[in-house]
Amino acid sequence: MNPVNYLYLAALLFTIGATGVLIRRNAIVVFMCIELMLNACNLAFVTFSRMHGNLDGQIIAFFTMVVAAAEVVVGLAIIVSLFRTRHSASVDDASLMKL
Amino acid sequence: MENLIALLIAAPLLGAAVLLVGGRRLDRVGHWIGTLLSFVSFVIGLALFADLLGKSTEHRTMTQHLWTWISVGSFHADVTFRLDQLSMTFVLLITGVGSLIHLYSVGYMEHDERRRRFFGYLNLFLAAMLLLVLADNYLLLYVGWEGVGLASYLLIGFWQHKPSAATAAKKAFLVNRVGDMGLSIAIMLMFATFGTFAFGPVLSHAGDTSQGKLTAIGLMLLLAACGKSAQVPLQSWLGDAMEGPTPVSALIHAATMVTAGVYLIVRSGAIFNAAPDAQLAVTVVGAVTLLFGAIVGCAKDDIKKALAGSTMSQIGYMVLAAGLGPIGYVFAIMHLVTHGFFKAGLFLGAGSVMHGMNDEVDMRRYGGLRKYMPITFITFGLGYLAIIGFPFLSGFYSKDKIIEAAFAKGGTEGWILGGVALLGAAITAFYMTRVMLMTFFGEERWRNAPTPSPAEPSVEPAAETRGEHTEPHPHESPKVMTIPMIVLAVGSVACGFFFNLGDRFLHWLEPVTGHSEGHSPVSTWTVTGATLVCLVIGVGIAWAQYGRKPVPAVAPRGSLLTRAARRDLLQDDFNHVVLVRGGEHLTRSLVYVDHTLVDGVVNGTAAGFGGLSGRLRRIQNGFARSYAVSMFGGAALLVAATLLMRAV
Amino acid sequence: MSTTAVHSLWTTAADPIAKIPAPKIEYGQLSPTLIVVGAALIGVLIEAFLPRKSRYYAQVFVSVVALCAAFAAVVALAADGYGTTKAHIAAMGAIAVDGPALFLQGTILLAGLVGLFTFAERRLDPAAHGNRVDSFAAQAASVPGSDSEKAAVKAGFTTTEAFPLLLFAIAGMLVFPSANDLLTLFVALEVFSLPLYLLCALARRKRLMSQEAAVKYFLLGAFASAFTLFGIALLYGYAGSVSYARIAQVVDGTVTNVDPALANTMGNDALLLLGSALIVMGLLFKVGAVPFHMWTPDVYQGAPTPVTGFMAAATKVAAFGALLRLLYVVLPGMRWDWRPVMWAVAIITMLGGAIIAITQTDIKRLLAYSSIAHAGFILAGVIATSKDGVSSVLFYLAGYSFVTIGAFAVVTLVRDAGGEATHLSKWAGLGRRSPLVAAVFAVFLLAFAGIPLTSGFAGKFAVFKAAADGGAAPLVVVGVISSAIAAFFYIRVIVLMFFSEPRPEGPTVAVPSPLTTAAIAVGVAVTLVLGVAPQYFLDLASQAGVFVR
Amino acid sequence: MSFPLLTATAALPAVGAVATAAVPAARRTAAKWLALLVSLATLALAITVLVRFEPGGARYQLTESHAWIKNFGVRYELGVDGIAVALIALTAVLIPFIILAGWHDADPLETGSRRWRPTQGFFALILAVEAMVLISFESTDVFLFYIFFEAMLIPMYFLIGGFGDRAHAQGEEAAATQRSYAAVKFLLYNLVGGLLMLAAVIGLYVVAGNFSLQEIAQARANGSLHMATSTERWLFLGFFFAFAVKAPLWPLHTWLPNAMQESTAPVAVLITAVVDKVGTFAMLRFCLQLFPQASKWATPVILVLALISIVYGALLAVGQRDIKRLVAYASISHFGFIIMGIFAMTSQGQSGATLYMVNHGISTAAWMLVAGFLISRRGSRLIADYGGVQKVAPVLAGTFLIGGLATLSLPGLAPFVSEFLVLVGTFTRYPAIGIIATFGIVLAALYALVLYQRTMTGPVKPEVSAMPDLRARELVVVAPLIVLLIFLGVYPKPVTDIVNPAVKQTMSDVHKTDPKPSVEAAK
Repeated sequence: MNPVNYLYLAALLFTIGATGVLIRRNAIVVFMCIELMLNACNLAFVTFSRMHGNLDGQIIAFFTMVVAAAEVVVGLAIIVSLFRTRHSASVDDASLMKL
Repeated sequence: MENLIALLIAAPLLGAAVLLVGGRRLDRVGHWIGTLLSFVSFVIGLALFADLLGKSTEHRTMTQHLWTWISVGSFHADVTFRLDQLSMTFVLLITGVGSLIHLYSVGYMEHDERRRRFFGYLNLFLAAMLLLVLADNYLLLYVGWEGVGLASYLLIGFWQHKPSAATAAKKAFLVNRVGDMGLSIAIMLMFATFGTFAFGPVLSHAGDTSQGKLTAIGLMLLLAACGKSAQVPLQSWLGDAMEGPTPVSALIHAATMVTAGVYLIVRSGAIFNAAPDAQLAVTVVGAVTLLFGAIVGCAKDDIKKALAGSTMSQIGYMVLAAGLGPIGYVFAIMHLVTHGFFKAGLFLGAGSVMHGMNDEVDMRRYGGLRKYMPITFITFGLGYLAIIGFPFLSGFYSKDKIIEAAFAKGGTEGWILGGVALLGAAITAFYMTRVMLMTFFGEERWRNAPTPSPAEPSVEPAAETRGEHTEPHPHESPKVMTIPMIVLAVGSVACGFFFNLGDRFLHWLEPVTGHSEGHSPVSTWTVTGATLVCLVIGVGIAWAQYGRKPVPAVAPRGSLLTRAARRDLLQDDFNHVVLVRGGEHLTRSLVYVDHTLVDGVVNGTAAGFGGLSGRLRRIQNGFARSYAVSMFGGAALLVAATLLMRAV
Repeated sequence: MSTTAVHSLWTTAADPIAKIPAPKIEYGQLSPTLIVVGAALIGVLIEAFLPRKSRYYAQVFVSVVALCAAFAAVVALAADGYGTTKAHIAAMGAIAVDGPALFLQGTILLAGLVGLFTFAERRLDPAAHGNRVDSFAAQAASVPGSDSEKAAVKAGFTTTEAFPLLLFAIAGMLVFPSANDLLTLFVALEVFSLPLYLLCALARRKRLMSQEAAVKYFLLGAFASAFTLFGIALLYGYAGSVSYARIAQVVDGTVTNVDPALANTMGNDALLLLGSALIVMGLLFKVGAVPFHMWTPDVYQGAPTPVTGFMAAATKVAAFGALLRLLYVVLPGMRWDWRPVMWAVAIITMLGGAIIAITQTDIKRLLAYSSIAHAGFILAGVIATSKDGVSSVLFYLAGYSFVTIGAFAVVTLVRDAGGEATHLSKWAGLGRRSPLVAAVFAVFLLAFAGIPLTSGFAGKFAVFKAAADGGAAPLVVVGVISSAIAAFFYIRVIVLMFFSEPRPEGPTVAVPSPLTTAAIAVGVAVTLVLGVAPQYFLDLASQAGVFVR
Repeated sequence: MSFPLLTATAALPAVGAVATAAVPAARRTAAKWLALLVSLATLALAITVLVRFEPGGARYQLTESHAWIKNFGVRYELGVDGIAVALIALTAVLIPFIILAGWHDADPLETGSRRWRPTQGFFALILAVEAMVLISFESTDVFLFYIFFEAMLIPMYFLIGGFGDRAHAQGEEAAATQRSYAAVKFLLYNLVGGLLMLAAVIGLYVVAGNFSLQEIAQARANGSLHMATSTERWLFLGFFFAFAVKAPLWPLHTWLPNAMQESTAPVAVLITAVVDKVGTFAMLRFCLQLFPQASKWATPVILVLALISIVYGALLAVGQRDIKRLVAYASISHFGFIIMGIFAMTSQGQSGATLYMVNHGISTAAWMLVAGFLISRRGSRLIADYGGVQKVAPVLAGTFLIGGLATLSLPGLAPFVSEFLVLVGTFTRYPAIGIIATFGIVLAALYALVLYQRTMTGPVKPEVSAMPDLRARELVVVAPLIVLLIFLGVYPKPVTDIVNPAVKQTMSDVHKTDPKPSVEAAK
C-alpha cells in the first residue's frame, strides 16, 4: 500500500485535532486535541522516514513523544490548578483579561 | 555747506529722542527744548537757502552721502540727502511753519500734563517730514513717508483715552498704509525696471522704458499720494484726524504732511510726463477731490472739520495742477506754499477760538466773537480772504495760475478741468464765508448753550477735566499763541504777491520741475475775471444764507445733499459696510475655518485612529479559542500566500 | 514502492550497532548552554535538599554565578574567533557556533541576568508575617484564597523553583537561535516554552489572572508548536533530513546523490512551501507578530511582572534569532516566496500593534502592544535579507531587550494596596510624586518611541536603513508612519505622569533593593550608551552578522 | 587642531543645563543666576564666532570633523556659513533676555495650587534647548542635524506642558489640561514631520552613502552623484515637510497658536523666535543645497502656500481675542514672508529672508515679552480685559507700541529692511505674488494697531487702574531689544555683509541668478 496514504491520514488527524482545539471548551479536551496533532505529526514523521528510507524520522518521533510527555506534565499542572480555583475546566471561563 | 543738510533732520530728531526718552524730569522745559530745536532746524534751513541763492542756477543741487543703508546683490540703497530748489522750498515751509506752531503749542497745550510728549511727537514729525523731502531715493523717501504717518498717528491719537481719538488715529494710519502699499509697489516696479530707485537714474532714464510700466509706476505713486494727501478715494481719514489737538491739525493736516503727495508727484514729474494716462488719472483725482472736499466743507458745523474739507479741496487743486504736467508743477507747489500759510493760519485761529470757548467746536454755538477776540478775528479774516482768492492776496495768485493752467491743458479736458476749478473757487468762497459769518458775526449763540451738542461727541478732554459746561467766557489767547497767527497772516497776505514779482517762484523752481507755457484757449484776464465772479457769487450766497438771517443753534435737517455731505458724502458708511463689516465677517469665518477645518482635519485623523483602535481591540475578546482561530486563520493565510507566491 | 527500497530500508535498520559512529561533542563550544543547564539541575537539587530558608539565597547565588560564567564563556568563544573566522557547526551538525549565535546568546544571558535581578527582588511586596517575599506565589499549588494558601503565606513559603525554571528557559533560549537542525529547534522551543508557561502561573498577587495567562499561553503555545512540528515533518519529508545544511542544499537544488527511491517526495515544492510556512508561523507566534500576537497582551498582563519583562525581552531575542537563521540559512533559496509574505506580516504587525495600543488603559497591556509594534519594526530588518539586515536586527534586539526589562522593572515599583498599580489612570501625576522614577520611565518610553539619542532611535534607524537598502522603501514609510502613531500613546503616558494632577488615592512608589535598582540602571545606561555612542556595538553586531552554513 | 569653538558654544549651555538642574531645590535664585551667567558666557562665545568668521572666506568656517557612527556614515561635522552665524548670534542674544524675562515664571506658588514647577528644571530646559538649537545651526552633517532637530522637541515639550501662565480664567485644572493638549499637539506635529524626514534621511543615505552636507552637495554639483528625478523629489518632500511643520507653513501651522498661547511668554518667544528658525534655516541650507532641482520644481506650490500663510495668518491675527494667539498668528504670517523669500530664489529674497529670521526674532521677542509682562500683571490673556493701560503704565504701553510697530515693519525699524528685501526679491521674479504679499503690510498694521488700541487706549478699566509700570528687570529686558531693532533698522550692513556671500553660494547651488532689469539705469 502506498505510504502516501499515511500522509493523508496524518493530515486528516492533524486537522481533526486543530478543529477540536477550536471548537471544544473543556481545557483537558483541547489539550488532548493538541496531543492528537502532535501524534499526527509523529505519523507523518514515521511515514516520511519510511519513504526516505532513513531513520531520522523515527527518532524524531521518539523525541516528540518525550516532549509531548513533558507538555502533559506542565499542561495538566496548569489546567488542574486553574480547575481547582475556578471549579471548571472551561477555557472560555478564563477570560478575565480582554481588550 | 552740504554737511549741514543732515543737521536739518538731526536737530528735531535729537529733540524727539531727548523728550521721549528723557522722562518726567524734562516736563518743565520739554516744550522749550522742542521749540528751540525746531527753530534751530529753521535757521539751518535759512542758512542753506542763502547758500543756495548764492549759487548759480545749475549748481543749486547739493547732495550729502551719509552711509550705505541696504546693499544686497544689485539692490543698493544709500542714506543720501538731496537738497535742491524743490526740497529747499519744502524745508523752509516745514521748519518755518513748524517752528511757529511749536511756539503756538506752548500756549495751547499749557494745561496738558503730557505736553513734553506732545512736543516730542512734533519734533519727530518734523524730522520725518524733512527726511521725506530731503531723501535722494524713493526708499529713503518711503522711510520719511511712513515716519510722518507714524507721527500723525501718535498726534491724532494724542488724547488716547478718548476712544474716538484712538480710532481716528488708527484709521488714519491704516488708510495711509493702503497708500504706502502703492508706494512700495512703485519702488519694486522701479527696481525691476531700472535696477535702482534713486531719483537721479530713475528720472533721467524714465523715457527708456515702456509706456505700460511707466503708467503702472505712475498709478502706484498716485495711490500713495491719495493716501497721504487725503485724495479720493482715500480721503476718509482726514476729517476724523481733526480729533487731534488743533496745532497738529494746523501743521500736519493742513500745512505740510498732507501735501507730501503733491511733492511726490512733482518730484516724479519725469515719470508722469512720459505716462499721459497716469497724468490724466492724477488730474481726475484732483478735480474730483476738489469738489468733494468743497462740498463736505459746506456742510460741516464743526469748525475744524469744515476747514479739513477745505484742505482736502485745496490739495485737490494742487494735485490737479500737478497732473497737468510741466505747465502745472510750479503752480502746484506755489499754491502748496501759500496754502501752507493761510490754512495754518486759519487752523491756529480756529484753535484760538476753541481755546477761548472751552474747546467748543460747533460753529452753531459761536457767533459774534469778533468783539471778544480781535486779533484772532483779524488774522483769521486775512487767512479767509487769502483762501477765497481775494485779489492781490496770496491765494488769488496761486489759485488763478492753477485755473489758467487747467484751461491751458487744452481740448475738452481743459474746459472740463477749468470749469471744475472755477466751480471749486465759487464753493470755496461760499463755505469759507459761511465759517467766517457763523464764527465771528451774528448773535452770540453761545450765551444760552449749556451743554455741548450730542452731535459732536469729540469734546477735547481739557474741558472734561475742568468739568465746565457752563456758559463760556470768550477771551483772546495769550501772546505766545497770537504771535504765530500774526506771522502766518502776514505770510498769507504777502507771499503770493512776493512770489509772483517777476515770476520769482517760477524761475526758482523751473530747473527742477521744468516748465512749459500752455496755450490757453481763453486769455488770462478772462480767467481772472471769471474767478472773481465766482468768488462774488459764492460769498453772496453765503451771506444770503448766514449773514442776513440768524443761524439756528441746532442744525436744521437740511437737504439730501447736505445730510450726505455732513456724513462725508457717505464715504465712511460705504467703507464701514463694505470693508469693515466685510472684513469682520471674513476674519470671523476664517477663525472658524482654522478651528474646524484645518485643525479639525488633524484632530479628526487622531480621532479616527482612536476609533479604529477601539474597534480593533474588540477582537481581543479574551477567549483563548478565538485567539486560536485567528492563529489558525493566520496559518492558513500564510500557507495560502506562500503557495500563491509560487503560483504567480 | 519498489521492493529494493524496502530491502534497503530493512538492511539499514538491520545494520550492526558498530556502524553507528560515536557522536563527537565539542563541549567547549557548547559550554554556555551546558553551564546554564547544569546550574538549573543544581537548582532542582537545591529545592530537593536544602532547607526552605536558605533556598532563596542558594538559588540566587547559583543562578547569578551560572549566568555570569556562561556569559564569560560566550565572550571567551567570541574572543577566540568562533564568531567570525572559526565559526562552524558543532555537535554533529546540531548546533551552530557563529557570530549571530554568540551575539544573541550573550544578549540573552545578560537579559537573563538582569531579569534574574527582578526575579530576586524581595523589598517591594510588604513582608508577610515577617518574611520577605518576592513576586511569586507562596505555594503555586494551593488554591487562591484557600486556607492552605494562607498557611503557606504564614509559613513564609516562596516559590524558589522560579530560579531553576528561569535557568531552564534561558538554556532553551541559548540553543534556540543556534539550533542547526529542525529537531534541535523544536526541542529548544519546548525547553524554553514550558518553564515560561509555568512561570506565568506563579504570580503572588492577582493569581486568577496569572493562572488564566498561563492557561492561555500554554494552550496557544502548544497549539503553535504543534503547527511547527507538522511543518518540520513536512520539511523532513521534502528534504529527507532535518539538518539545515541539507535542506538548504535541496532547496538550492545543489543536492548530490539523490536516492532514486525518493524521487517522488524529494524536492516536492508543495511540501517545502507548506512546511516552511508552518515553521515560520510557529516562530512568528513566539515573536508575537500579527495575526499570531493575541496571546501577548493577556499573558504580559497576567504573568508576574518580572516574568513579563524577561519573557518580552529574551523570548523575542531567541525567536528572532531562530527566525533569522531559518530564513537566511535554510530558505534563502526561496527568498522570493517568503519575502512578500513577510512584508505583509511586518506591515500589519507594525500598524496593528501601534493602532490597538492607542486605546489601552493598562500599562502592561500597553507595553505588550508596543512590543508587538516593535516586532514589526524588527521584521522589517529581517526582510532586508542582507548582512546589514542581520546586524541591524541583532543591534535592535540588544537595545530593545534592556529597555523592555527596565520598563517592566519600573512597573513593579508603582504599587498600591492591590499590588502593582498597572491601570494607567493611577499613574497620573507620578512625575510630581517621584520625579526620578517618572523621568526614568519617560526615558524608556522615549526609547520605545525612537527619539534620537536613545537606543530606540539607533536601532530603528539601523533596521530601516537596512530595509531601505534591501529595496523595502515602502516598508520604511509604513514604519515611520506607525512610529508616529506609536509616539502618540507613549506621549500619552508621559503627559499623564508629568502634566496631570496626581490623584489623592494614587499609588506609592516602592523603594526597591539594589537588585531592581541595578536592573533599571542597566536599562537606562544601555539605552543612553547605545543612543549616543553606538559605534562599538554596531561594529560588534556587524562582525557577528554572518551565519555559518 | 585649533580650539573647537563651535563645539564649545553648543556644549557650554548643555553643561550649564545639567549644572542648573543639579542646583538643590532650596537655592532657587542661585539656579537662576547660574543659568543667566551661562547664557551670557554662551553669548560671549557666539560673539567670538561672529568675530572669527570672515565674510567672503571659505563657505564653511571654524569647521570641526570627527568620526562618530561609521556604520551609518555619520560624522560629527560642524561648520558655519554666514546664515548660520547670523542665527547663532540671534539665539545667543535672545536667550539671556528670555531667561531674564522668565525670572519669576517658574517660581513655585506659595499659596494655593501644588503646581510642580521646579525653577531649576525651567531654566535647565531653556539652556538645553539653546544647546540643541545651536548645534543644529552648526552641524554640516545631515544626520547630526536631524538628531538634534528631533531631540530639541523633548525639552520644548516639557517647557510648554510644564509651565504656563500663572492666573488662568478657568482655574488651574483646566489650565493644566489645555497646556498638556498644546504640548502634545506641538510634539506630535513635529514628531510626524520629523519621522517623515527620517524616512527621507534614510533614503538620502541609500542614495548618497553618507551624510556629509558638503560631500553630497559637491557630488551633486559635479554630477558624480546622480539622483533620479522622482527620488530627489520624494526626498525633498520628506525634508521640506518636517521643516514646514517647524516653520510653520500653512496648513501645518495650527500647533503654533496653541503652543504659544499656553506657554509663558518667554517660552513662547523661545518657540517662535528661536526654535522655529531652525525650520526656515534648514530649508535654506538643506533643501536647496541637497535637492536643487526638486526645490525649483516645488517652488510654485511653496510660494502659493507661503502667500496663503501671509494673508491667512494676518487675517486670523485680526480675528483673535487672545493676545498671545494674536502674536502667534502674526508670526505665522511672518514665517510666510520668510519662506517666500527663500523660495523666490533671488539674492534679495534669500538675504532678506535670513535677515527676516533675525529681525523677526528680535521684534517678536520685544513684542511678546512686553505682552507677557502685561499679562502677568492682570492675569488674563484676553484683549477685552484690558483698556487704557497707557494712562497708568506709559512706558509699558510705549514699548508695547514699538514692538507692534516693529511687527508691522515700520521703516526705520529692523523688520522693514528684511520685509522689503523679501518683497522686492519676490517681485522681481514673481510680480503677481509680490504684489499680493504687499497686502500683508496693511493687514499687519491692522492687527498690530487694533491690539494696541484695544489694550492701551481708551478709558482706563478699573482692573488695570492699579497696574504698575515696567520694573527695572523688565526694562533691562526690553530696552536692549528696542535699541537693536532701531540699530538694525538704520544700519543692517553688519548682518547683510555676513549673509550675502552665503546667499550667493546658495544661489549658485540652485543655478539661479537675479533677473536683470530691463533698463540699465544703475550705472
